[in-house]
Amino acid sequence: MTSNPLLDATGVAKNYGAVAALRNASLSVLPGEVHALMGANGAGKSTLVKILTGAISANAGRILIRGEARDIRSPAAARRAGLLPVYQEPSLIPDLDVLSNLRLTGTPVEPFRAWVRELGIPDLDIRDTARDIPLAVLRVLDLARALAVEPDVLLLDEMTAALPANLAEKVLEVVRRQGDSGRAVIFISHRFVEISALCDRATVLRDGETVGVVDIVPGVEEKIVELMLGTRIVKTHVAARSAAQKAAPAPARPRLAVRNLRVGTKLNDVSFDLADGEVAGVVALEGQGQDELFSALAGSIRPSGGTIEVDGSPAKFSHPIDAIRAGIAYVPGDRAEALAMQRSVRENIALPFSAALRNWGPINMRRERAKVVSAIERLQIDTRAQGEVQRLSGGNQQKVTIARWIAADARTILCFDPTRGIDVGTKQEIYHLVRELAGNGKSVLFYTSELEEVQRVCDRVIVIFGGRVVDIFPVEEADEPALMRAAYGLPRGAKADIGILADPQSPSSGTNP
Amino acid sequence: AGKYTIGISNTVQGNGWREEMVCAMKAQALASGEVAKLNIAHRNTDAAGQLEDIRNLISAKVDAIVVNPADPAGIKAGLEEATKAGIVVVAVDQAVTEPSAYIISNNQEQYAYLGAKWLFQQMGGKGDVFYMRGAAGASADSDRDKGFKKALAESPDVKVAQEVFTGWQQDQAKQQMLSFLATGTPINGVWTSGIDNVIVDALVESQAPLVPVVGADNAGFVGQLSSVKGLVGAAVTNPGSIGGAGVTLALQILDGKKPAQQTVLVEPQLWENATEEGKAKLKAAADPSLSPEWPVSISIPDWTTYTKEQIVACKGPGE
Amino acid sequence: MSTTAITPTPVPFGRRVKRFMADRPLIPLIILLVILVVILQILRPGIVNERWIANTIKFAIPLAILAGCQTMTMLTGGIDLSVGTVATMSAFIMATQVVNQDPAVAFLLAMMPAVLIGIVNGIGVGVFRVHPLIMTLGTSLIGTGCLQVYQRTVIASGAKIPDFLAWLGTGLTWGIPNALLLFVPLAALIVFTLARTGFGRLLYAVGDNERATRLSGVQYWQVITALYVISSVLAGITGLLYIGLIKAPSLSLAEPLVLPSVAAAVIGGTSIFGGRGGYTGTIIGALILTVLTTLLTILQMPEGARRILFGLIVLFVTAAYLRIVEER
Amino acid sequence: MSHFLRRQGWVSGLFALFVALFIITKLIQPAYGSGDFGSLARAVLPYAFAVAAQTVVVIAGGIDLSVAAMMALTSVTAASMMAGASEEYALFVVPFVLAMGFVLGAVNGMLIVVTRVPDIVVTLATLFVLQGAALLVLDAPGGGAAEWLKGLISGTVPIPGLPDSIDAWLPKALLVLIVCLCIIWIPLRRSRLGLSIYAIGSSELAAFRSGVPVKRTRIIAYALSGLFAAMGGLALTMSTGIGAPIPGPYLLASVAAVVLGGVALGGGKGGLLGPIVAVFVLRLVRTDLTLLAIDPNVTAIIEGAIMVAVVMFGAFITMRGRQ
Ligand SMILES: Nc1ncnc2c1ncn2[C@@H]1O[C@H](COP(=O)(O)OP(=O)(O)OP(=O)(O)O)[C@@H](O)[C@H]1O
Ligand SMILES: Nc1ncnc2c1ncn2[C@@H]1O[C@H](COP(=O)(O)OP(=O)(O)OP(=O)(O)O)[C@@H](O)[C@H]1O
Ligand SMILES: [Mg+2]
Ligand SMILES: [Mg+2]
Repeated sequence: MTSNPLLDATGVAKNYGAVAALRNASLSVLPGEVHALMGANGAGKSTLVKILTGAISANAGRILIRGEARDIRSPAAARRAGLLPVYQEPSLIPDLDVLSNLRLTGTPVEPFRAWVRELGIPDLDIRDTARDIPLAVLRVLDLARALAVEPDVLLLDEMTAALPANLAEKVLEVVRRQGDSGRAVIFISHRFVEISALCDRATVLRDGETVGVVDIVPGVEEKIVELMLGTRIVKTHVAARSAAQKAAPAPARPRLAVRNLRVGTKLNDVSFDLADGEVAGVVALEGQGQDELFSALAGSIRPSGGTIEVDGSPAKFSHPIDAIRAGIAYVPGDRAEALAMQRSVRENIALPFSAALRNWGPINMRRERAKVVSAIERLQIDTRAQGEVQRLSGGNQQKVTIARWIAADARTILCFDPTRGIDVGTKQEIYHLVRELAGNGKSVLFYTSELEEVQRVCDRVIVIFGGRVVDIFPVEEADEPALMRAAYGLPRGAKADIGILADPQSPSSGTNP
Repeated sequence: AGKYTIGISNTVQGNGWREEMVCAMKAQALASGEVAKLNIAHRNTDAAGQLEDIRNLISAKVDAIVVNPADPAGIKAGLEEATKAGIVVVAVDQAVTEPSAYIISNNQEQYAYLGAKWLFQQMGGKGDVFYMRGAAGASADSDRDKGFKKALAESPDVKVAQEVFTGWQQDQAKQQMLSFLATGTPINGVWTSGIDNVIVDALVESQAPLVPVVGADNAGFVGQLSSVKGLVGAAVTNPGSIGGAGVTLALQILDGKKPAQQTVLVEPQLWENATEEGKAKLKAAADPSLSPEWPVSISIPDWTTYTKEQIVACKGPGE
Repeated sequence: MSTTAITPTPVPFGRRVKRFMADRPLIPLIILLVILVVILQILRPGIVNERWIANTIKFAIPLAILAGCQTMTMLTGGIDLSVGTVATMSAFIMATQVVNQDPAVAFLLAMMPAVLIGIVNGIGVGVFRVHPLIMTLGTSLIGTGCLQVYQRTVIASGAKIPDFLAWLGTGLTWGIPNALLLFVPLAALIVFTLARTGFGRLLYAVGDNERATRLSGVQYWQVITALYVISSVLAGITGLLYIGLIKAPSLSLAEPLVLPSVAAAVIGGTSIFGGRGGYTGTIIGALILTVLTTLLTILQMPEGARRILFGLIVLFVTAAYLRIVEER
Repeated sequence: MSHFLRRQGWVSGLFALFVALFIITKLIQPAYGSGDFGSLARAVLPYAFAVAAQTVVVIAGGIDLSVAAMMALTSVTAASMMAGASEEYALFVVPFVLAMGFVLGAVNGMLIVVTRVPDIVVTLATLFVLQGAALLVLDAPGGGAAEWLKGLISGTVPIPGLPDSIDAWLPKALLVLIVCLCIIWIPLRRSRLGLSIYAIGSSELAAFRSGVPVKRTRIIAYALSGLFAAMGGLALTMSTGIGAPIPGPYLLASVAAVVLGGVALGGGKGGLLGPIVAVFVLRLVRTDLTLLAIDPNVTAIIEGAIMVAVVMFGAFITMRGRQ
């Protein structure tokens, strides 16, 4: 290609005190290109996006836009320069309705509406307050808002991580078309399927440094993984679960028996069992009641009907403490919901121990240290910034939320999309961990928005649609097309065209020079 | 039994002097037998808030309003409206600028002058005085300042070593006194604007020389004047019972007995413990059974008719 | 736009000092305290003597305990504006009840409103989720009203300061204030509670992210109710100590300490938004405010100018401190 | 949507409460008439401005402890400038004092932005500074006010075409209040600036990322607060004819009324109408307590209890709504 880069950043560095988030990052994006930005958790992708869009300022580095040096000091300035980000966290004002949010940013309303429809949300009321809108929809609105002003460079930070498959698919379609009109997209994702379906080139970051720029061609995944992880990990894909690891035949009495559970209007009728030593997957499109299911099992909200039995005896949870006493722990999908961000890793892991009144007294520091350290080691948490959890990267934060319950030795763990926005290396660690827990006789309920994870982790899959269980598969039958069909509420065996995700092997659109 | 409804407006709450004033009003209303009901607006507020209270009292159709003004000029409009509505208005403790209002007041300027003059005499007409004022910006404080300055002008050899505002707060005054004593600056006398017993405490605690102290006739201080060895001092009366006098005046006017002048001043007295005569007065006045923040002069001859039991019970008609 | 070499350059001395202090946030506070004392000594040579130090400590202690109440409540993102009223109530009740009652009975009576107000605050904030500012303001209004009604019933009884309280509040032993006998263990207890007990952990965690604590099984209302009761009881104890120091019960005795107690906690580095801070800083904050008050009293200038100076210094100190500590 | 309804519901509930109180007042004192309503409006005036000043910053996610001190300073400034001066001079004094409030408020905001000290601490410090400044302007209550200025809030407005019996219920003070608040609030509410104020109160990070100039908006919010406080200060001078350097009870009252009016401490939610209605309710409660000749020591208990009870009730409703 002959054209000059639209955006060219070199030598970007950013320090947070002793932690170097970025050391020497560079990124060059051509017009008409969808450019992947890849890297393990904590590699510095989000930091780079924030610097490029003026949300934080760099300690060093040079940024050229269309060959001109620009000093971007605020998101408003970035917007004027034609750079529009969708950050990893939603950035609509929670207490304003959608319309006011548009007016605030000077976004034209009609194009916005058109994009929202195009992105697969037909019935948005723009008078709704942002706070009342589900996370996945908010992400899409963020994207539509960015698209509506037709930016030169669109920066998408893990745009699809929190999206259910149907919405993710629409997003990918739209993003791919952006490249066609001469604009550029910087696309951050941990999902190789998306990268290969969408991107032309990829810049790989490792520990805050750009370690390579590669063209996306079939089979390049291996190379990217190698670049991303360096020598950190053996370069193999996760081996499928071995037969030996499989759960022993289910005992007579299930650990958890859910019967006809109902919550408000979202969850209508859900029944299933969970046995000791078993990992049961939950698959659902966005907003099919899975949030309510997990919240009810965790004691966060009260069910409006049905029963929950723990070890054969009926249980009523009116506060998470009741569930925790019954040995049921909940790892929410949103890390910000689970962590005291200004406190240390240690305090966050030990938090459940202090909850009960009888543990309000003096803490046995030695005992606590032993417990916490063993949990940290088991999950290989990077503790360089352990003084405050907010300084950890997303992946490490996620590990802390799980470590807490490993330290507390919970018998049943409810994991809600625990690998959301996590790099491949960390993902594998989490898969291993979950299997190991099951091997030790614990039970895990595992909601995931990435269908391929089902094969790797679960023994069975529960598919929910419209607040009801539509199917329960053994894992052998749960290949992605089958799951996808069930998730859309289609009967087993029906054929349907469900877009690019059904066939991840299809050739990617970007052919490179 | 009585026929009148009297409204009362006061803007400082939680201070012993004002509490005594309100109790004196109640006791006098009860003792007079002429009052059917008291309508008391008694809270911490400013002139604008007092205007609100006065107007509420007008709405309540009282026959007379006895008011301790937050400010002499600031409530003029309200008092004028009250007079127009046929309500008798009596201001106690401080003057007001509204010409139609009657005033029965302690003479604040004289209060300060009397005490300061005596103090400077005790100091032999020379030396340094610690001048502990009230709350900055309060009108009673600026009136007293006038009196103090007048006495100071008459004793040119007396110097103000330090001037502080106690805000009429005991803890602040005590801390100021202790800090000042710790500087080792010599002083020959202390003039306080009624925050007195803590000052004596501070002198005693820090084992500083007991210089003459002038305060008000609060029960605590009056007791100290007789009991603390080596303390020379004087209490200047500033009776809270002036409130009872205000009720009496209002009732007289309602009964058609208007006073000769609009303004009646109650002159302060000085009780010192330097002479035998003064000591006798102090002994007669001392009343350890009262709350130490209450002035001991709980009645004003000719103006109040209640008994000590009545004012201490602090009950108005119908309670 | 600059391109800087990424090679690690030696950290300049100024930054090193700053970082050193940022890791030990107490040091800049102590330095500031020393500077204020030195200024005082320069303005009035000889003032800084044993007696002055004892006086300063005596007045700083009640402030420091009330600031402790603020520190703990602020850690959870709250504030307790009722401490002034509670302290006043217990002081006033003690002084009036001890006239006719056994001191132990009077003590129990004096602590009763403290516990009661603490419980009401705790339930309001913890169960009904009323904003702490409003809740504690409301209970302090109610408390003041009750105290005024109570006051009228005891006008005739007079008041007395129990000898023990006077000894504790004003007495010195070998030049050291007796109040330290109460304060040192109390402060140690607060510091220990915050750092090394489950309850202390929960205060920080609740202030940081309440939802997270809930998911970890923490029952918010329990923590908050316990917190406000403890805060009120501390305030009640402060009232008793304070009446021993001032020796004159009045209906607004401890009210003037409320805003300074908030200021002391903030100057000491506790975040008003919760989750961050500690008690040692608060103690030094209280000392700084007390010395500052003396300093301003000593200065011969109009009252207005003095207040302006006080406000500016509080602002400057907090700002400078934040600058130093947040340098990371 | 539900949130919107809830907020409007709260304001209408307050309004219903006001009407109920009004009827009760009529029952207690059948002679309570338009003149008394005028008194109520005049009593409301300084509180209403104080509450408006507080509301703006609370919506922007802050709090302003210097409201009452600002009122005192602007009041003494106005009073001392007008003392002994001609009637026309006041035409200059009013804009001058308003500008002064605006600028001092902006200084508050700048200090918060520049020092990064929490707003509650900065405004606590400026509370002392402004109080001190007020004492330097006038060390005791005093000064004066132009007659026309005082006349501005007394009496009623004769509106042609309306019968006198209705005119009588339109006290000038009420109109002054409505005009002053509406001139600023309504255009603000509709502007991008107004949205920005709500935005920074709701989520500072999100606002920044949406391109809102966070610092500038915060400064403007405090400046507006200063402007409203200056109006409050002028209202004090207008009603009393003097200036008093010691602040009145407006700080705590403003915070209480803001919360009663349905504005969340923490920011981003609520409007101005609720707090203003809350002020009317609180003032009318005081009138009723006076009319009933309730023991004054008990009134403090009642006022505190009302505040706690109403807010608890609101909290209770929201809790029910959540389930
Ligand atoms: N505010 C901060 N203070 C201190 N350190 C930070 C801060 N923000 C990020 N970091 C650190 O910077 C590094 C890069 O973080 P960044 O969020 O850019 O990673 P990322 O590549 O986006 O990771 P992920 O895939 O998990 O989102 C991490 O080590 C993180 O701990
Ligand atoms: N603060 C803490 N941090 C980490 N681990 C802890 C902590 N407190 C306790 N533990 C560990 O958690 C487990 C359960 O804790 P818990 O305090 O409930 O102990 P317990 O055996 O039930 O003791 P007790 O009945 O005496 O309270 C124990 O194995 C203990 O070692
Ligand atoms: Mg990231
Ligand atoms: Mg990250």
